[in-house]
Amino acid sequence: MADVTTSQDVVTYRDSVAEGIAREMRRDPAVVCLGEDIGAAGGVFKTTVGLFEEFGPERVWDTPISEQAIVGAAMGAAMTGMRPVAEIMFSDFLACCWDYLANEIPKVRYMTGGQVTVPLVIRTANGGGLGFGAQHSQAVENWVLTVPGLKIAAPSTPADVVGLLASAIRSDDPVVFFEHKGLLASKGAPAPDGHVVPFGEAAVLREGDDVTLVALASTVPLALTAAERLAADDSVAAEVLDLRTLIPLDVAAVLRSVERTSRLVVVEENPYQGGWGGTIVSVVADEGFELLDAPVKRVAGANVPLPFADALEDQVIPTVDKVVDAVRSLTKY
Amino acid sequence: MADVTTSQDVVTYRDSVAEGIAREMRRDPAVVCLGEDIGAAGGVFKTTVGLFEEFGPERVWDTPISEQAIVGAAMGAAMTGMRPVAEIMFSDFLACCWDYLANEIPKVRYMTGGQVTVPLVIRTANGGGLGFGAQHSQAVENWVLTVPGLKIAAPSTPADVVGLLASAIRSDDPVVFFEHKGLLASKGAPAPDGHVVPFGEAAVLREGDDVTLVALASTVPLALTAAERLAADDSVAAEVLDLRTLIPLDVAAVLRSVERTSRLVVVEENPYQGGWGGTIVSVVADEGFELLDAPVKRVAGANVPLPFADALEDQVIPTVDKVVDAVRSLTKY
Amino acid sequence: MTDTTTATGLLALHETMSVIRRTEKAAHDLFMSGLVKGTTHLAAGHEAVAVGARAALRDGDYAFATYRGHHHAIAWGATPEECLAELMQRSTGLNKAKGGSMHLTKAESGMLGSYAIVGAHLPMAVGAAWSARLRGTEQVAVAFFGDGATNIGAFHEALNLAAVWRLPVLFVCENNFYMEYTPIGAVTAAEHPAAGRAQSYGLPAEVVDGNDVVAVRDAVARAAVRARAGDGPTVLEAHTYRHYGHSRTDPGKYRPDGELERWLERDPLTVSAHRLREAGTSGDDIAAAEHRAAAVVERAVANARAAPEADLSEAFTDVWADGGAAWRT
Amino acid sequence: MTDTTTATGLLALHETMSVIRRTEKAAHDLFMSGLVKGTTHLAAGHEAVAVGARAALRDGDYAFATYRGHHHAIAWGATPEECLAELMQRSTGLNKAKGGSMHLTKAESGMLGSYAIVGAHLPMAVGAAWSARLRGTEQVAVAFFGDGATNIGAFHEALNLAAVWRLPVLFVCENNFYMEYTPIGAVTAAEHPAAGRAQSYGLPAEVVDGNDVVAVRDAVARAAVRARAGDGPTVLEAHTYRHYGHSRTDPGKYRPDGELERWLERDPLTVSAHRLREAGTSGDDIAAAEHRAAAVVERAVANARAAPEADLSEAFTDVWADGGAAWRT
Ligand SMILES: Cc1ncc(C[n+]2csc(CCOP(=O)(O)OP(=O)(O)O)c2C)c(N)n1
Ligand SMILES: Cc1ncc(C[n+]2csc(CCOP(=O)(O)OP(=O)(O)O)c2C)c(N)n1
Ligand SMILES: [Mg+2]
Ligand SMILES: [Mg+2]
Repeated sequence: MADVTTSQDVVTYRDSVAEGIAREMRRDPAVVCLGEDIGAAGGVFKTTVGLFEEFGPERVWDTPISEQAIVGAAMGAAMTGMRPVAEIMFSDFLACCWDYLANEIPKVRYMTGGQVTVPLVIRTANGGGLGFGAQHSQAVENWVLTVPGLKIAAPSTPADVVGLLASAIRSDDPVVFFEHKGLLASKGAPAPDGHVVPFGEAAVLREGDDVTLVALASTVPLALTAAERLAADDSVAAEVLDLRTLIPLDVAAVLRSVERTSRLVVVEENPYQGGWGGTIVSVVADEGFELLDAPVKRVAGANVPLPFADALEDQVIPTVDKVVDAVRSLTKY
Repeated sequence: MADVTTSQDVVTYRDSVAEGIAREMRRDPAVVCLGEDIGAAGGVFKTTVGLFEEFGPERVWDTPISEQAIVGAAMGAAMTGMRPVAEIMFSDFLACCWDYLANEIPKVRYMTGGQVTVPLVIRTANGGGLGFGAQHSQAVENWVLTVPGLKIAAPSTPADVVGLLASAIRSDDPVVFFEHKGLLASKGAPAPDGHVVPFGEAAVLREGDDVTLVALASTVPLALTAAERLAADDSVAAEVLDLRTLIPLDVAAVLRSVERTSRLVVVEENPYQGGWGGTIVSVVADEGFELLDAPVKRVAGANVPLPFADALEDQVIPTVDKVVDAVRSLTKY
Repeated sequence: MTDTTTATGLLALHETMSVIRRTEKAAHDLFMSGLVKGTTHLAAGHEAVAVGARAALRDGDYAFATYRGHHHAIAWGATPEECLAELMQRSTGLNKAKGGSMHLTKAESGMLGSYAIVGAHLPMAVGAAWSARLRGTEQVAVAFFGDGATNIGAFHEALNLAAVWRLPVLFVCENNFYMEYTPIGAVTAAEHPAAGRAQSYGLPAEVVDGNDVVAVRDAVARAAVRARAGDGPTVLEAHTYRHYGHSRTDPGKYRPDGELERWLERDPLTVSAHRLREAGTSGDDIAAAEHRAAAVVERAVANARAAPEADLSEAFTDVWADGGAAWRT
Repeated sequence: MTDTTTATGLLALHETMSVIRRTEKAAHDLFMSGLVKGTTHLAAGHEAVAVGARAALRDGDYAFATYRGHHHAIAWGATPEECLAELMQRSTGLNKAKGGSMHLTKAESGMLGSYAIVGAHLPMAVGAAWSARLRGTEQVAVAFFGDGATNIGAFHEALNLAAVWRLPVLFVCENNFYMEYTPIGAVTAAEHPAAGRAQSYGLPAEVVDGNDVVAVRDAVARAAVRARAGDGPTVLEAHTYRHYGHSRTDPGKYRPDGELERWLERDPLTVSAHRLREAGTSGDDIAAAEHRAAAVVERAVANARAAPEADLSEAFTDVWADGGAAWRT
């Protein structure tokens, strides 16, 4: 999944997580972290390394294995003046505190008629490709998309990690922040000082007139590699959009691109059934129907649990080959 | 939400739930029920009335308020020879045991290489329209659709309740069975003896050549009423499909219908973002692209939590007016 | 604040309880006549828990309640009119008619919501207490919950975390001996569903007469002192009884004969009237307080009836902190 | 079944523990050399819990384990070769290479899975016990779980339900004093994370030396007798220690100096060897058992290495009971 690296690419996605949190903790004393093994241990994915040392035990709290208490306490703290950043170790475990994500956090502001705000961030390691099996490999951003009232960020580069974390932590709305396990070791340019990436703005990472590839997090490098291969082998110019956030969703950027390319392939890691690509396709098949010259394709996870063996996992998650094949099936049109 | 009733319409949807369960309990001693207040009290929605009296406390078990234990115990029992039917009172509360629906029940067969089967049914009261507010009104069939490995049924008529329950309880696969709160009081023809409705077969409830309306559960009567109004006021002949199950999903029936009508409107109660209509639209925009003569529309829930006041709720859930308007916007094409 | 340990103070508590009782009666009648929609879970019978607890706490403290929360909303300063207007879907409702009976909230006075998923608010109260500690205030947070809530996972996680972090939080169980229609004893492996679990977390616990506003006030006061002193959480189990059924039109037929009658003898208002007379308050003074309460609730009903329906545009506000509901560009 | 109370029986237990130990060592080495992928959570040090418990139970009983479950899989009849082949993603793997280290399962002998979401399997074990009761068998179900699992909601719900229904289920906590890298005492409001919570559910509890296979066997046997007699669940807390880090390449640096060494002195294999010698077993007999174990694991490694890679078509089987994965028409 590694992107092509350059001499500028000096920081890892992993280190950028801790960096992004630290920048906000320095700015705002209301920012506090909680989660399992995030303190002295620096987190299971080493994404909170250094925070405990810099900010101490009153800002970085180790918790029991109690996902409901973690997220529920973050909610209570957010309602009363803090800006908690809660870690749920693997995104699969969001299922253990789903009530808070589905029923409590996104609804309390609305159902109290605007009496409270819940400025919190739930960070979590998302996605597959590492052979962790069915219960530790899922891309579950689509679970969160089913719930109105949550913002959703899923960066694909180290700089976006920092910039989107800044927006997330400063947001007065609750944000679920997906850090992709498969990207943690990837490198990129460091985020400049004060870097803030606003929510709801897709990045056009590569321009092209023949087909639009819409991607997120792990599928961004996939789409870029596929685009290179299509350019080289097929002389097809693919435009690659990195959505960066699912809510707010930058469908305007997608429609703008499809206006030029007339062809759309959505590349998403979550399963096809109920995957977020369905929401994008819905908007395009409605508002962009007249722009389309070919069927719309989704290269998504297969509708099966994730198998352990690497070779089996490759069968069921998006790959460069699958993206290339999907585009080829369209350019025949 | 009541459909036009005839003299044949003698049973309620509500009573059909208990009837459907009782028929299977008579057939198969391995069928047992568990849930909160389902025993002598007959269930909060009166959908288990009579079961305790007929089958006794060894077949109908009252539980504590412990959704994880209810569904987890059902899973353990299903793996060891029983066919449990677990009730989760309101579908919103699936969030309290989401780990079992997302990570355990649908995956254990696959991840053990087929060593175990999990023949269980989770029944739950779904949907809005009754003024129960943000935490007791959601249509969450789309949550379940995000999880490969679960079958999903959501009947719209009393006879389908019985027939789909028969298939659900006899299935060796786990099934989430959505009983719509807004339909409980509705009436219809009783299910004949031995009635079994197979999963994965949409019902064509009304034929028409101008537009296809795809509906499920509560939106079926909406779509039918809209179709009548369109026929009367606009001379538009709408075909109405009741999907009946989301997994397996009868997209073949949808494509067959769109082949004739060239226009598609999906009517779904869950929110637009992440709603199940996105999956249908994805398939049609891909495999049925050449059949379409107009944009594809989804009349779905608004992307907000559900408000309490009836008038506000009406603003955000699908209504006959909204369906009619959506069809009218297409027939201009 | 009124000194609630004096006879005058106690009379104020009695009056608030009377306001709650009459509001619940009004809610019931309005439900029966179709003006209150959706569902209600009335707290008549539970008044002493809410009023006693509030009396023991300070302005700035936090409360989290359940769907059976009218009494807490009123004890924390919501007016009967705001509450009834909410139930009647009026634009003047406490939650702008967007919440309903199950979600009454008066955030400006620290009553941070009523939650309808059993047990979910216990971790929130823990978080509010954590926040107080982080901000270095002396605030405490209270979670009120039912006996049935003690069997759900969030209860366990909340108590453990609060105990480990020694947070200023009070767990107040309103044990009314029933979940919906099932007696709590039939589904709970502890005689005292809340207090009997406290030692699992090394927490002090007290079982208290939940129908005696003074007993509740004193127990909560003791717990609050501990909490503010940094000695951590306390579990209180207040025994009480709901006079109506579980919700809506539930007639409560699953209750054994005579049970309700026995509890009515220890009606919190009877108990506090008795205490008032013992403290020397005259029957006239008590009657005057009752009359004031009746007048408040009558006016509330009239005003709520007369208030405008929910404003339709409200359906699309308050999703986000900017007031809007935009999910896309 | 072997009578494990005799010296011969005990030697069989020792041999199984030795097989487990060597399998874990092999898994570790194969991981380091890149042949085992994903992650592993090795149970070296925990052998006596698995082997002692299995020895006390009957064929037909059920076991549910965690991601740290190799020892249970082997104790319940999975071969080291099946296990290692699974870890090495071979088509001959115990779970056809679809599960991996965290999900070893030997359903045909009642070992109904290893679950990687902490605490999730406790309610499942309750359900298996409920099923035994419904079917009128004398089966019992055991859930093995870590100390860290005692703070999650599912633990609480499972114990309460099992207690209320008096089900034949055993809750066996392998208390190794750490969750991942955090000492359990730092996040748990009870000195005994499992046993100290039992009284919340009116359940009997026992703290047992988890490194002594005989002590574990006897405690589990006592609990199983109770369970089969209809006297309900028991909580056992077995104190033990993991020799490797939490998972994969974790060097366990968060452990205080000397802690591992102290536990190694009470290595379950040392303890059982000592017991064997006390029971009159000769050093040669013990050495022979060790050699047999070594040979089994060596052959297992060789065979697993030589086995074919996972069959790609397996990615699309076993979703449904019909063997397939079709989600649409
Ligand atoms: C997680 C969850 N499960 C079930 C329900 C349905 N329900 C609402 S109130 C209730 C009974 C609660 O009993 P208790 O906690 O004793 O409170 P009480 O109603 O007696 O005040 C139940 C089961 C719910 N709201 N949330
Ligand atoms: C619900 C959940 N939260 C967090 C994790 C991550 N995790 C895996 S193992 C572990 C520690 C478990 O500790 P314990 O229960 O003591 O078992 P041990 O690993 O010591 O055998 C954690 C936190 C998980 N798998 N599931
Ligand atoms: Mg109660
Ligand atoms: Mg441990």
